[in-house]
Amino acid sequence: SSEDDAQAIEEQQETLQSISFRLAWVPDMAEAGVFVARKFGYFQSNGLEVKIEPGGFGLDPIRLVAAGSNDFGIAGAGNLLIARSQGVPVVAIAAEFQNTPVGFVTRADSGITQFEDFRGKRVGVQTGADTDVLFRALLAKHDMTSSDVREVPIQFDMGPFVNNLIDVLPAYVTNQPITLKNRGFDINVLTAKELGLQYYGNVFFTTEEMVRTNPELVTSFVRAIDQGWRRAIDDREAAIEAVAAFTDDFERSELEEIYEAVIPFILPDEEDVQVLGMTRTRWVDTAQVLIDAGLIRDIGDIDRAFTNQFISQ
Amino acid sequence: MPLLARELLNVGMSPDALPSAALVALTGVHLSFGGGGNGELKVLDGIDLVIPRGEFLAVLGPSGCGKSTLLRLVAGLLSPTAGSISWSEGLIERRPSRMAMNFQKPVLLPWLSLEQNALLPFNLAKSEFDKGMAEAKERLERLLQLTGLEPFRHYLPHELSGGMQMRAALVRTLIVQPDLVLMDEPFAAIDELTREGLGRDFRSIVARSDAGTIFVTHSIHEAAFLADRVVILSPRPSRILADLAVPLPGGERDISQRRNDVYLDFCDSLREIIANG
Amino acid sequence: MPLLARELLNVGMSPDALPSAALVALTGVHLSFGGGGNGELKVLDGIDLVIPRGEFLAVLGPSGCGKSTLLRLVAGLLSPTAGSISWSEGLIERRPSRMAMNFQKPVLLPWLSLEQNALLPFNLAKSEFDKGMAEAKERLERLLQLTGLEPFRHYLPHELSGGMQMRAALVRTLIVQPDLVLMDEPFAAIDELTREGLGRDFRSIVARSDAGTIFVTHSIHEAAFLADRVVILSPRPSRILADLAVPLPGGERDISQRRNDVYLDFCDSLREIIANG
Amino acid sequence: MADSRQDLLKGFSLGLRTGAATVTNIALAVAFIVALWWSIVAIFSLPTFLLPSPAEVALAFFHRPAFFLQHAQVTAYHAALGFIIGNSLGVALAIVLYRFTRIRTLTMPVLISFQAIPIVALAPILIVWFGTGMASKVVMASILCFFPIVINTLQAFSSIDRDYAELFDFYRANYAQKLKLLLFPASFTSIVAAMQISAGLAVVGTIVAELTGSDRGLGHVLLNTSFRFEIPSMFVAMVLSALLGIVFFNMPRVLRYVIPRSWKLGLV
Amino acid sequence: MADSRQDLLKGFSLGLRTGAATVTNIALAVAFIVALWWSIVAIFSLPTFLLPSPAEVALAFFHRPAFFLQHAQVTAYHAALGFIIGNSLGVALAIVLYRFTRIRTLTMPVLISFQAIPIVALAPILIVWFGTGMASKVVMASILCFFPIVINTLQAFSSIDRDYAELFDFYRANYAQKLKLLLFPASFTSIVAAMQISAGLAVVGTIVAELTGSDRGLGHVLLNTSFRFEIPSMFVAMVLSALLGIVFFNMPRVLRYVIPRSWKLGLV
Ligand SMILES: Nc1ncnc2c1ncn2[C@@H]1O[C@H](COP(=O)(O)OP(=O)(O)OP(=O)(O)O)[C@@H](O)[C@H]1O
Ligand SMILES: Nc1ncnc2c1ncn2[C@@H]1O[C@H](COP(=O)(O)OP(=O)(O)OP(=O)(O)O)[C@@H](O)[C@H]1O
Ligand SMILES: [Mg+2]
Ligand SMILES: [Mg+2]
Repeated sequence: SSEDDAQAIEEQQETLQSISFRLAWVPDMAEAGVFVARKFGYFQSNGLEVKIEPGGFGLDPIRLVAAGSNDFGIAGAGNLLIARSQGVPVVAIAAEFQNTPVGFVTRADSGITQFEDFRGKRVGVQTGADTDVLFRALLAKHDMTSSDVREVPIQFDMGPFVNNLIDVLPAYVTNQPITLKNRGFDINVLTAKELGLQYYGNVFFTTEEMVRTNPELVTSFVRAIDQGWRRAIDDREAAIEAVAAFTDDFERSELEEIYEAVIPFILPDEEDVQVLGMTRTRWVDTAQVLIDAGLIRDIGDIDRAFTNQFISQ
Repeated sequence: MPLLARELLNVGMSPDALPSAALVALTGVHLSFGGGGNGELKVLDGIDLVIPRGEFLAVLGPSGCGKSTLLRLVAGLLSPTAGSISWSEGLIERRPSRMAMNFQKPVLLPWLSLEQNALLPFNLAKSEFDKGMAEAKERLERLLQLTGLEPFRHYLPHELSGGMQMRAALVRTLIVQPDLVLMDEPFAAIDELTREGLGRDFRSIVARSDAGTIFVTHSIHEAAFLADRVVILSPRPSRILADLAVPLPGGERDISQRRNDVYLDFCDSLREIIANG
Repeated sequence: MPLLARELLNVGMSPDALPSAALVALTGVHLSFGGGGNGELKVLDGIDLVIPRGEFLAVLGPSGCGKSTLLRLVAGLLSPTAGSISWSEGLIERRPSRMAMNFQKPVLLPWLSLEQNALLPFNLAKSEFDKGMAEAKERLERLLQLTGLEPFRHYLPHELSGGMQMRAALVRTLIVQPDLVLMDEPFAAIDELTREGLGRDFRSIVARSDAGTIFVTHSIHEAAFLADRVVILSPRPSRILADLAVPLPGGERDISQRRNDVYLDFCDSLREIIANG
Repeated sequence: MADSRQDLLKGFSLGLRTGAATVTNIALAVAFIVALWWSIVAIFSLPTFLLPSPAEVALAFFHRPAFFLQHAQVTAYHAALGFIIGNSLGVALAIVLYRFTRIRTLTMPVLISFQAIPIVALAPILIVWFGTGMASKVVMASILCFFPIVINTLQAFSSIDRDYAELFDFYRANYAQKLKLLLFPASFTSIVAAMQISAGLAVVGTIVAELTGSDRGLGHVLLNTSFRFEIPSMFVAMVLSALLGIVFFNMPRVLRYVIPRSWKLGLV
Repeated sequence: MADSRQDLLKGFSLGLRTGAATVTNIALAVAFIVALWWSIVAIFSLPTFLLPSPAEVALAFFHRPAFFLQHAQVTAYHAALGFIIGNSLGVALAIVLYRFTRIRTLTMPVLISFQAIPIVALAPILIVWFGTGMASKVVMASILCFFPIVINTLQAFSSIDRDYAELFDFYRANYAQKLKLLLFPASFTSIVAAMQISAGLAVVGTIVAELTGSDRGLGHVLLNTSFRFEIPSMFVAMVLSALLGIVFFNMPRVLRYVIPRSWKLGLV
C-alpha cells in the first residue's frame, strides 16, 4: 500500500547521506541529468539526499565548494583551472559539456561568418566571463590584438545586440540563438568548436580533500548523475518532466527547443569517451586557451585537475 | 457699536469705502476656531473697530480673549469667519514697509545673530523700502542703544535672556517706519524700569511719525499712559466692552503725568470696567 | 554680605554644613558665559544668598542681569564658575517631588494636550511621589479651575494663547508639592486681573505648605505684595543690591493691603534702589 | 496670505493623507505612469525587446498570474522581515550611539565604510555565512535598511530644542524616559520619513540578494527572464517590485496611527 | 546634571567633528576594522579565497598601486558627478513639490515606485539608453542618490515651527526668500544628513553600474578579479570602495563651512 511505501521511503531516508550541490546558474535544461537523477530517485538509490542550490549573479560555486558551504558544484572548466592556478584545491570529477556551448552570434546580413571578420567590428565583451576568455584566445590564435576590434563592455543580456549597439554578441548557443530566432532575427551562430577551439564547458567538481577522504561518496554522486544523464539523453520526455518539476520558469515548448540544443554538447565527440568522461588532451587544449588568453601561465599539474576514477567504465 | 467707530463709519458702507483718515476698519468681525476634535471655539463675536492715521490705540482684555487673534486679523494673517476688514491702500500688500508687527513671542531665527535678525525685514522686502540699507543701519544703531542691546549685537538668540529676546524683536519691528504698527505685549518680559523707558521712547517714535498703532498690553497703567485711546475686550467670545479716549495730551508724555489725578482716575475706571466685564 | 545670609551662615562654614532651617545656600557664587566668539560675559559677580524653609523670596532686577541664570544655578542645571551652592538633603536628587521650577518660557511639549503636559512631572518621576496619580488628578482639577483652563484641557499647546500657555506651565509646576519652588516670571504674559488673582492664590498655596519660594518678577508691586523678602540684583555683572524683609504680615494676604501706606512706601523704596542701582 | 500660511504649515504627508486618498492618488499615479509609458512606446515606436508596451506586459502577467504572484509574495515576505530587523537594529543602534558620544565617534566611520561596499560584491561571503535560503535575503535587506535609519534618527534626536532638554533634565528624566517622552515623539515624522526611504531599500536589497543565488522571488524571475530575453515577463517582475515598493513605502505610515496613541495613553 | 544637559544638547556631528578629529577617528576606526578582520581570519582560519587576511590584501594593493588607484579614481569621478546631479535634482524637486501640494500628491507614488525598482534590473535598459560609457554610471549613481534627498528635504521643510512661517508670511516673503532665509537654514543639518546617506549610495550605484558593463572603475576590477579568482585583489577593490564611501560621507560636511557663512553674508 502507499502507506507502506511512505514508511519504506522514510526508513530509507534515515540512512541517506545529505549533501549539497551548487549549480553554476539558475536551474536550466543544461543540468537536465541532475534533475532526472533527482526526479527519478537515482540519488536516493545511491544513498544520497541532495540539496540542489541555484547559482546567480556574483556568486561563484568554486568559492562556495572550496569553502565547504557546498559539497559539489558545477563550474566552467576554465574557471576551475584558473582557481587551481591560484592554489584552490578543487578537482573536476565529471564533464558535463564536452564542448563549451559558448560562441558568438552575428546578424545574417552582417556577413560575419568567421573570426577574421571581427576586424573593425563592434564586439561585445563580458569582462571575465568564458566568452571573454575564448575571445582573447581567438585573438591570440589569429595574431590579432584587442585594438583590431572595437570592444564594447556588456553583460549577459541581449539588449545591446538587439538594439544594434554591437555587431558580435558573445552568447550561450544552447539558449540565446533560440530566443533570437523565435523573435524573428536572422542570425549566424559561430560556436567555439567551429572557430577551432577545444574547450570543456561546465564540469562537475568537488574538493581534493573530498576525493581523498570520501571517494565512496563521490562515486555515489557521480553514479547518480551518470544514470540521470544517460536517461535524459535517451528519454526526452523524462528530461523535460524532471526540469519542469524543479522550476516553473520555462514553458514546455521552450524546454523542447533547449533540450535539442543542449544534447549535442553533452554527447562525447572524441574516441573512446563516454558521457561525463574526460580526456587529458582536451584538458590540455582547455588550458591552452587560457594560456593564450593570458589568464594562466602554464598548464601546471593538469593531471590533478581532473579525474576519471569515478566514471563507471 | 463703539463711539469712534460709529463716527468714522457710515452705516451700511461697503468694506472697501474706507474713510480717508482711517488705516484699517473692522466691521462686524466674527472669528471661530473650529473642528479639530475640540469642537468650535468662538473667539471674536462681532468686532467693529477703526484705526485712524496717527492714533495710538491700546487694547486690554483678559488672557485668551482674542487679542492676538485680533492683531492677526488686522495683519491679514487670518481671515474672519464673518464680517469684513478693509485696509487703506497698500497697507497689506506693502508689508513690512507700511505695516509692522511685533509678535507675542520673539520668533528670532536661531541661526542668525541679533543684528542679522533685526535687519530681516529689509532683506525680505528690499524693493519696498524707499530708504535703503544705509539708513536702516543707522536706525539699527539707535535702536540697539535704546534697548541696551548694543554689546550683544553678535549674540545668537539662545545666548540672550528672555527680556533681551523680546527687545531684539522690538528692534526688528521698529527698524522699519510703517504707517501702522501692531504690538502684541511687546514689554511683557521686561522689567518695570526698562519697560517705562522703552514705552516712553516707543511713544515718541510713533508720535513723531504719522503712524497708527495697535498696542496689546496687560498693564492698565501702561495702556492709559501710552495710548490716545483704549479699547477693552470682554472675555471670550469677545466683544468690545469700552472704547475710550485717554484724557492726557497727545504727543510725547513724561513720567510726571503718572501722578496726575485725571490719569489715575482714568486707570481706576478702566480697572472697574474690566472687573465688571 | 546681605543681612539674612550673614545671620544664617557662620563665616568660613563649609558649603555642606547647611543650617537646618535653610533649603539652599549660595556662597560667593560667580558665573560667566564664555568663549563662543563673543568673549567672556560676567553675569553673576559674587552672590551670597540663603533661602530658608517656608520663606517667599522675590527677586527683582533689570532684564538680562542674570535672574534666570541664578534660578538655573539653584536648580542645579548650571554649575557656578566660582563659589559654591549647597542644598538641603535630597532637594536636588529628588526633583521634581522636592523642587519645582517654572521656566521663563512655557516649554510645553507640542504633541501633548494641556492636561498631558500638566501631568508630565508625575510620569517622569513616579517613584518620587508618595502620593499617587489619583491625588495628582484631583490637584489637576483644582488647578485647572484656578487658572481658568478647564475648558481647554484637551487643547494642544499651539491652540492656546500666550497667556494660556504660561498658565498651563504653572499648572505643571504646581501639580507637585515640593519644598522649594522656583518661579521665573510666571505671570509675565497674563493680564493684570488674572495675575493678581493667581498671585494671591499662589501665595496661599505655598503659605499653607512649608515650601520655600524664589520668585523672579519684573513687577515691583507684585514682589512687595507676594513676598516675605525681596532681593534686588544690580545690572550685569550682578551683585545683590539689597535684601529686604517685606513689612507686611505673613500668611495669606488680601488686596486691601495694596492701599496700605507701609506697603506703598516699601514699593517706593524698592523703586528707588533699582533706579539708583 | 492666510492661504499661503496654510500652505506652509501643511502637515507632512508626502501627499498621501488618509487611506482612501492614498489609494486614489496611487491609482492616479499608476494611470499616469501607464499613459506615459504607452505614449513613449507609441511615439518612438519602440520594439518589445527595448520597452514592451503596457499591454504586452499585462498579457505576460495574465498568462501566468499565479507564477508571478507567488514569487512576489516570497520577495515581499523577505523584504518585510529585513525591513523590520534592519529598522529595529538601526533605531536601537541610534539610541545607543546618541547616548554614548564616544562610541558614536568611533563607530560611525566603521558603519559608513560598510555602507559603501557594494552589496553584490559581498554576496558570496553572505551566502557562505547565511546560506542560499531565506536568511541571506533577509540579511541583505536589513543591511540596506539599516543606514538611513541610524543616520536620520541620530540627526532627528540631535535637532531637538534645547529648552525641552533643560526641562527633562530638571525633572531628572532618565534616558529611557527622554526617549519615550521627548526624543521619539519629537523625531517621529523624521523617523517615519527615514523608514519610508528604507522600505524601498528593503525591497531592492531582497531582490539584489535573489539575483545572487535563489530559486524563488522576483529577483530570480528578473535574472531568468532577462537572461532568456523574455522582456515582457521581465517587466512584469519590475512592475511588481515597483508596486511592492509603493506598498512598503506606505507601511511606516501605519505607525502614525498606532504609536502616538499609545504614547499618549502611556502618559496619562 | 549640568553634564547630562551638555550631553543632550551636543550638536549633531555623527562623531566627526573638526578635520583633524575626523582623520583621527577614521584612522582609529580603520584600525579597529583591520584588527577585527584579522582576528576573524585567524580564529576561523579562513582560506584566502573566502576571506583573505589584511596582509594579503595590502600585498595585492602594493603589487600594483597605480592600477587600483586609477580605477578608484574613475569610480570616484563618476560617483561624484552622480552625487552632485542626483542631489541637485533631488533638492530641486523637493523645492517644487513643497511649493505645489497638488503636484506632490500626484508625484510621490510615481517616485516611490521608481525607487523600488532594483537598479541592477534597470541596468541593462540604462545601458541601452545611455551607452556603456560614463553616462550610464553617472545616471545610476544619481538615481540612487535622488530619493533620500527628496524625501528628507521635504520632511525637513515640513517640520519647521509654525511661528516662523507666520513671521515670513507677515513679511510677505516670496518662496525664494523663504527657501533662502528659512527653509534651508532650518533644514540644513537634516539635508546634510540625507546627503551623507546618499553619498554612500552614489558609490554603490556607480559600482553596480560598472558591474553591468564597463572596462574601467572599481566595479570592473571587482568583476575581473573575481573571475580570475584573484581574491586578494578583489578585496582591494572592496576596501577601496569602502574608503571612497567614507570620503564621500564626509564631503557634504564641507557644506557646513561654506554655505551658512554665505547665507549670513547675503543677509547683512
Ligand atoms: N547660553 C548663554 N551663552 C551666553 N550668554 C548667555 C547664555 N545664557 C544667558 N546668557 C547671558 O547672560 C545674561 C543673563 O541672562 P539671564 O537669562 O539670566 O537674564 P535675566 O535676568 O533672566 O533677564 P530677563 O529678565 O530678560 O529674563 C544675559 O546677558 C545673556 O545674554
Ligand atoms: N490655532 C488655534 N486653534 C484653536 N484655537 C486657537 C488657535 N489659536 C488661538 N486659539 C484660541 O483662541 C483664543 C484666543 O487666543 P488669543 O491668542 O487671541 O488670545 P489672547 O487674547 O492673545 O490671549 P493672551 O493674552 O493670553 O495672549 C484662545 O482661547 C485660544 O485657545
Ligand atoms: Mg496673545
Ligand atoms: Mg530671565
